[in-house]
Amino acid sequence: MPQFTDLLFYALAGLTLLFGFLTVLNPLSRSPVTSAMFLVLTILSMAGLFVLLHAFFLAAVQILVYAGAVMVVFLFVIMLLDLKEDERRHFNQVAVGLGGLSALAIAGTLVAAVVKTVPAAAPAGRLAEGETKALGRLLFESHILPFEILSLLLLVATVGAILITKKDLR
Amino acid sequence: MTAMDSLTPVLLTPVVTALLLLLVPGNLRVVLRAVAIVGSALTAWTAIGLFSRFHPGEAGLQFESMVPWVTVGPMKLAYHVGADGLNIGLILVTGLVGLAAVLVSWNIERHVKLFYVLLMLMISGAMGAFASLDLVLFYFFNELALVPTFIMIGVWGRGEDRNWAAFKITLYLTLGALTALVGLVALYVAAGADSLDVTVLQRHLAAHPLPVAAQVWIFPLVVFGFAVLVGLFPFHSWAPLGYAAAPTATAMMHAGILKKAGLYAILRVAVPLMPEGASRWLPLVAVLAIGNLLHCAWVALRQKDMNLLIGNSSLAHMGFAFLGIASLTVIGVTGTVLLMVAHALLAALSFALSGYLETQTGTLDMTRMGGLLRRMPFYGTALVMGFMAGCGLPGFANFAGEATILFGAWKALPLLVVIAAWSGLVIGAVAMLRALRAVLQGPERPEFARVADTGYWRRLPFVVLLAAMVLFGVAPGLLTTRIEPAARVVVAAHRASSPAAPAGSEAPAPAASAHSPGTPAQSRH
Amino acid sequence: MEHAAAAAAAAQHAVESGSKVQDLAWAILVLPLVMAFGTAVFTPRDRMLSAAMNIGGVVVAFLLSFTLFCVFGGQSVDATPFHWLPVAGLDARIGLHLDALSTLMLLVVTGVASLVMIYSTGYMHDDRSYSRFFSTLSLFVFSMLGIVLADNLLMLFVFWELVGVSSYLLIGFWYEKPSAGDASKKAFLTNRIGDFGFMLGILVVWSLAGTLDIAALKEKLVANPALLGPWAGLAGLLIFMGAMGKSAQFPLHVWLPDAMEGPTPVSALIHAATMVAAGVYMLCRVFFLYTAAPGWPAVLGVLDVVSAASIITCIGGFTALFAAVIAVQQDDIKRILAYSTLSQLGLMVMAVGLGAKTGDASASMYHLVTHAGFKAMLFLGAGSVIHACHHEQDIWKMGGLRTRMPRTFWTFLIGTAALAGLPPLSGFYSKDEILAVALEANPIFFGVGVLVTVLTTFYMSRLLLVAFLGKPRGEGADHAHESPSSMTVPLLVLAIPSVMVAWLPIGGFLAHHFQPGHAAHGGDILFGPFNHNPIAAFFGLGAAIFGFSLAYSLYGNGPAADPLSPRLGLLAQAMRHRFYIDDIYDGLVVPLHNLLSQVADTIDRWLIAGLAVRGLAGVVEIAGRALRLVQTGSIQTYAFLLTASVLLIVLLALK
Amino acid sequence: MIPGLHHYLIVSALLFSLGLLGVVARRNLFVVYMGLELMLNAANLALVAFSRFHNNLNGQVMVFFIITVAAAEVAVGLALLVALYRKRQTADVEDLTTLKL
Repeated sequence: MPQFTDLLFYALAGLTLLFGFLTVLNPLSRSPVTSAMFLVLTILSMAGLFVLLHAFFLAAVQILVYAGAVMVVFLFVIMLLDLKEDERRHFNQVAVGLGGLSALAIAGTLVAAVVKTVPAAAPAGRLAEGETKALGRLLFESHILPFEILSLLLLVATVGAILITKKDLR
Repeated sequence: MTAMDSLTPVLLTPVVTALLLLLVPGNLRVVLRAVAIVGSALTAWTAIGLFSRFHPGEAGLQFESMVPWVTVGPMKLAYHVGADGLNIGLILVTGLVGLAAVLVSWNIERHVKLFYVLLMLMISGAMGAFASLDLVLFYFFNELALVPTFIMIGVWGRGEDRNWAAFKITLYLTLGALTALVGLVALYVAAGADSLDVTVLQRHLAAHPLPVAAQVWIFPLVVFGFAVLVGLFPFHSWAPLGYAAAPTATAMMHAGILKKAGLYAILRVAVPLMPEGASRWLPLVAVLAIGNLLHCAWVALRQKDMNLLIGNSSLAHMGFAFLGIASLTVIGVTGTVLLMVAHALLAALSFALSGYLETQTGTLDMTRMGGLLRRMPFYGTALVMGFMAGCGLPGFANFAGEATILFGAWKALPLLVVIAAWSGLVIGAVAMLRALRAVLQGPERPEFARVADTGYWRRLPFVVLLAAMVLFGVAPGLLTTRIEPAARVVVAAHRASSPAAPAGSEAPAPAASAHSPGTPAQSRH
Repeated sequence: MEHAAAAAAAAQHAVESGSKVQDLAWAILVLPLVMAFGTAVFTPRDRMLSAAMNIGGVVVAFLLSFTLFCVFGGQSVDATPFHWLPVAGLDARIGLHLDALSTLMLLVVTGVASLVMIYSTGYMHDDRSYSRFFSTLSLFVFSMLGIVLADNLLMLFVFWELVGVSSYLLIGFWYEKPSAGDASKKAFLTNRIGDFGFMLGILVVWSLAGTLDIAALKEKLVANPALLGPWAGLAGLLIFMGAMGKSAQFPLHVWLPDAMEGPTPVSALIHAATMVAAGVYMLCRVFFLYTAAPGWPAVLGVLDVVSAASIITCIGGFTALFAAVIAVQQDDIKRILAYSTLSQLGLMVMAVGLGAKTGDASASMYHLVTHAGFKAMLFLGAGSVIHACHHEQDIWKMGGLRTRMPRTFWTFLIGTAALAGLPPLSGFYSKDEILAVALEANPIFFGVGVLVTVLTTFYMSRLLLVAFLGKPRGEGADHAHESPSSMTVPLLVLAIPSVMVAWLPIGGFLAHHFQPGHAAHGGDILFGPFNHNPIAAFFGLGAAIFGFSLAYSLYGNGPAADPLSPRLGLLAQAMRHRFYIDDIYDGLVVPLHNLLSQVADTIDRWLIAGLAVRGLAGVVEIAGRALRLVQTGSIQTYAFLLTASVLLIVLLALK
Repeated sequence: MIPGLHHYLIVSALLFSLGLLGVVARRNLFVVYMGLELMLNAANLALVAFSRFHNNLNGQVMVFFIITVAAAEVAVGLALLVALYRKRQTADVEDLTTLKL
């Protein structure tokens, strides 16, 4: 008798894929804003999946950082550049066709590979200590160096962004 | 033989001269010329000394000296030089032509120092190529001689398309040399001997010869690789253009000496070490030689430019050389080596003559010349002698070479000999005499009124080359007695491997040739 | 240094084998060469010295050959050879062979050469390159002596070509004249075609008989007549091709009339007496080839019915007739003599061909010797006429020279009579021997011989009557005066052998050489022919008289122009243009060669240089251009390519 | 059917190919960019799935880092887009094919 969580998985997976598809090829409107909104929804449904996979901290991070911060910047920039609704240009058949073809090919290959592999061991139960604490300890004990470097990366990224968008650069 | 008595001095002198030239400041032209002349004269003198001290009639190597150079894993490379019948004549001729080339380049005005250094490199490269018995060393010296050719044609060349000619000549020769290198490496690997020294390879292969299958694909690589250097028929189109664009000295050295390195390598490496390969592939080479003999001779007929005429007719002579090799008889091979020596002198002399003519008349277009004999008697006589030697007049070394080849190759390839005789005697003569008629005879042209004959100093190169040609024409025995033992070694491998060949080139087996299929040769004895 | 060593070796070689008398032959051979080399290098400026040196050289050679002739006479002897090209199996050497044939020929060559040289001191007196003339003449004498003394085929070939070169240099002596330049080129190239055949003949004989030495070859052929097997005929013909080139027989005769461009002494020495005779001499030398068993290779089966000798006879006969006919309508004095030489040579070759049947070619050698004498005299006579008439060569501008140049006239008369074959003179006896051999071997060629005699007498008397008798037609001839003694003395000296040679038993001496057993018909030489073969003698004499009377009837009264040409009309036109053979050659052979070379050149330029080389470069370029298209600049393409390649790699990895 | 590792991986694969489709097919740079984000998230999903089914948290640490990097990347990317837009007034791929601004 299917568990509730199993149903939930299928629902969330379906939603993620649907929203993913709409982000990319939205039959109704071609404006990037709609794509952005659908991307946000995809991220949220992904967060749901994370919860199913007992990655609670990541789900939170996903929502907060990704959906919250990143997509906001995205929308901000889209709005800033007040893109004209890209008028109905000739629909580049070749590119879409080829793109579709290659996407399908990649999907087919990966799925075939996945299906052929031997399934992993059954998932263990909940961690005694709780996933987030374990993640935190792991993060600050064995992965401290990458963590610090990451902070530096973020600094560089921000400075870079500012410099690139300065008006009188050249 | 005393230790001093080795080939190294003859190799070293040009290199030392090149170094000395580097020390002399660039603007002292006279000093540069003097050093170069003294250097090349010394080389020539040592070469003559070596030639005369060479004991004729003895097989095996003389003036041998061996210095182990580097050992790369199993392979031992050594500076191994020695002289035998094949290369002693060529070493002598390199010395003479080197001297003549230096003497002839009095009209070089730009970068005189660089020119002479490059010329000295060419001479030492050629000398090294002929003297060395280690294939790697041979290859190194051969390339050392080719590089200056490219630079000289590019910088001091003639005509507006000289860059194109320089590129063409270099690309052709490098491709040829590379193919040959592949062949040599394949030979080394297949033979499994532990060094690339020809003598070691010879002993090794004599003991256990290469499997026929291997020979059949290695031999063409080596032969056709080196054949490109010599200008065998399909690969010949670089030669005339290259020489027409090259300055006189380069044309002399390249047409005269470097072309022979290819033939020498074929005789030294390809034919003796791979007899089976030889007997299979040489008939094809012989057929291609027909191309040289007829095609290049006819093309020579068409030429208006004297250098193109000489370039093409020297290719026709190469046809003879290949015929001699393809005959695989002692007489044929001796004839080829004799022709190599003779042709070196002839090609050098012809290009020296055309070079001098160009300095006087400013053009090489024979149709615009005429009646020069009156103003330039000495030059005219030298030209007549040179061109007569070109069409195989007895009294010059070329006739001795060509006659020996005709006699040697008659039994093996009679049809080819007929073609060679026709090309050498008739077409060659027509081309050369048309040139003489156009340039020397006929009424005098006003525009060439102030043409000057050669002064004493400018006469020397012609005299040196002509004297050598006449000497070896009157007494070719000087050369043949030295060449024959080595030629016997080259052919011995072939005769041993195919007893079916006629008992020996000496025994007068009748010409069981192609064009008497029906008649049973009754008088076989 | 090298050169001296080689010469010393040769000399030392001669000494250590005991300087036999016949080693004088080396002196005879080398003397003219040394003189030629000496004049060319050391005394080109000094005219007198160079002339003296060269003449001295040849005269000493003449004296030495005379001594050799007396000492050895008919015996055959060999001087010590010099091993020229010692290669395994091919022992090419310079060996000198003395026998009846060569000693006699030595006398003829050196004799005529010295007289011509003395003559040319006068003729070439005001020429600019005086000493060059003499040194080239000596070079020619050296090469001619080489042919005469050669004892093996390769040496014969070597000196064959050297003679070719010296004739090239002498014909093209006045190189400013374009016609002289062309004539010398034509002569050398036609000879070269003959030499091509000669070389192939030598190769065939060498490969079959294994030796180049003529004496050894003769023994082998005598021992085994079928030695050459099916190749005998071809070898004979190929070697004859060499003679055809040199003795200007029919297909290769075109160069001789043009060779008259050279100075007259050259024509006298080379194109009358010696060089052209070399072909006939060589045929006599290798005569045994033609008497051996004939045979043809299967592929030439059709020739089985006829032997090489008969082909030679036909060619000789045809050349004789053909040249005589042309000579009738020539106007240039030297051209007439040139065609007459051509025709006499044809007779000699015919005699050799016919002699192959009877085994005795002495008739042709005898005629060669006498012909050398009087033809050289005729040419020198013509030279003195030209010299006197200020280089006028057209006989229709001469006339009445009999009174103005008596000595030249009388020697010219004797020469013409000898050529025509009137009894007391040498021409009669040698021509009679040829007619006798022809009668005995093949009557058709006897008819040819008689017809040729008629024509010869006709055109020679035409020349005599027009040039020497009647009134002077041109002002040059009007105030012509006798040539200086340096020119007329050699004429007189040459007149002696034309008359006196008949009384020397030369015929018998030569017959002894070809058939040692044959008894030389001794007794009175003077009337010998009449009682040995009266028919030949009378026919010969009759033909001469008939020819003269015909000429006298036409030209006796000193006509202004040639009365014969309107009568003959078109034929005369053809005769003047040498039956258009030269034009055919120019129209056919030369363009063929040009066409071939044009084809070769285009192939070379387009096919090899173009297609092969540029083709390769072209392929590389096209490949480059194709790859350039991929860089479109649009991100989509790159992304797609990226995906495609990732996909490919994954697939490969997974497979 | 209990959702095992396979299911998650299949979902991630499909998501990845959707992202790829976006990158290759769409001509607006922003959407291409979003496609890129999608591909990144697909990878995250796979990582988390693996860490869940292989019972160690390394996968999750990786995802954490990826998210940070993605954030940095978006910042810079968008800055580039802004600069590009200011220069060429377009964000359409077709106009930017001259390999030189």
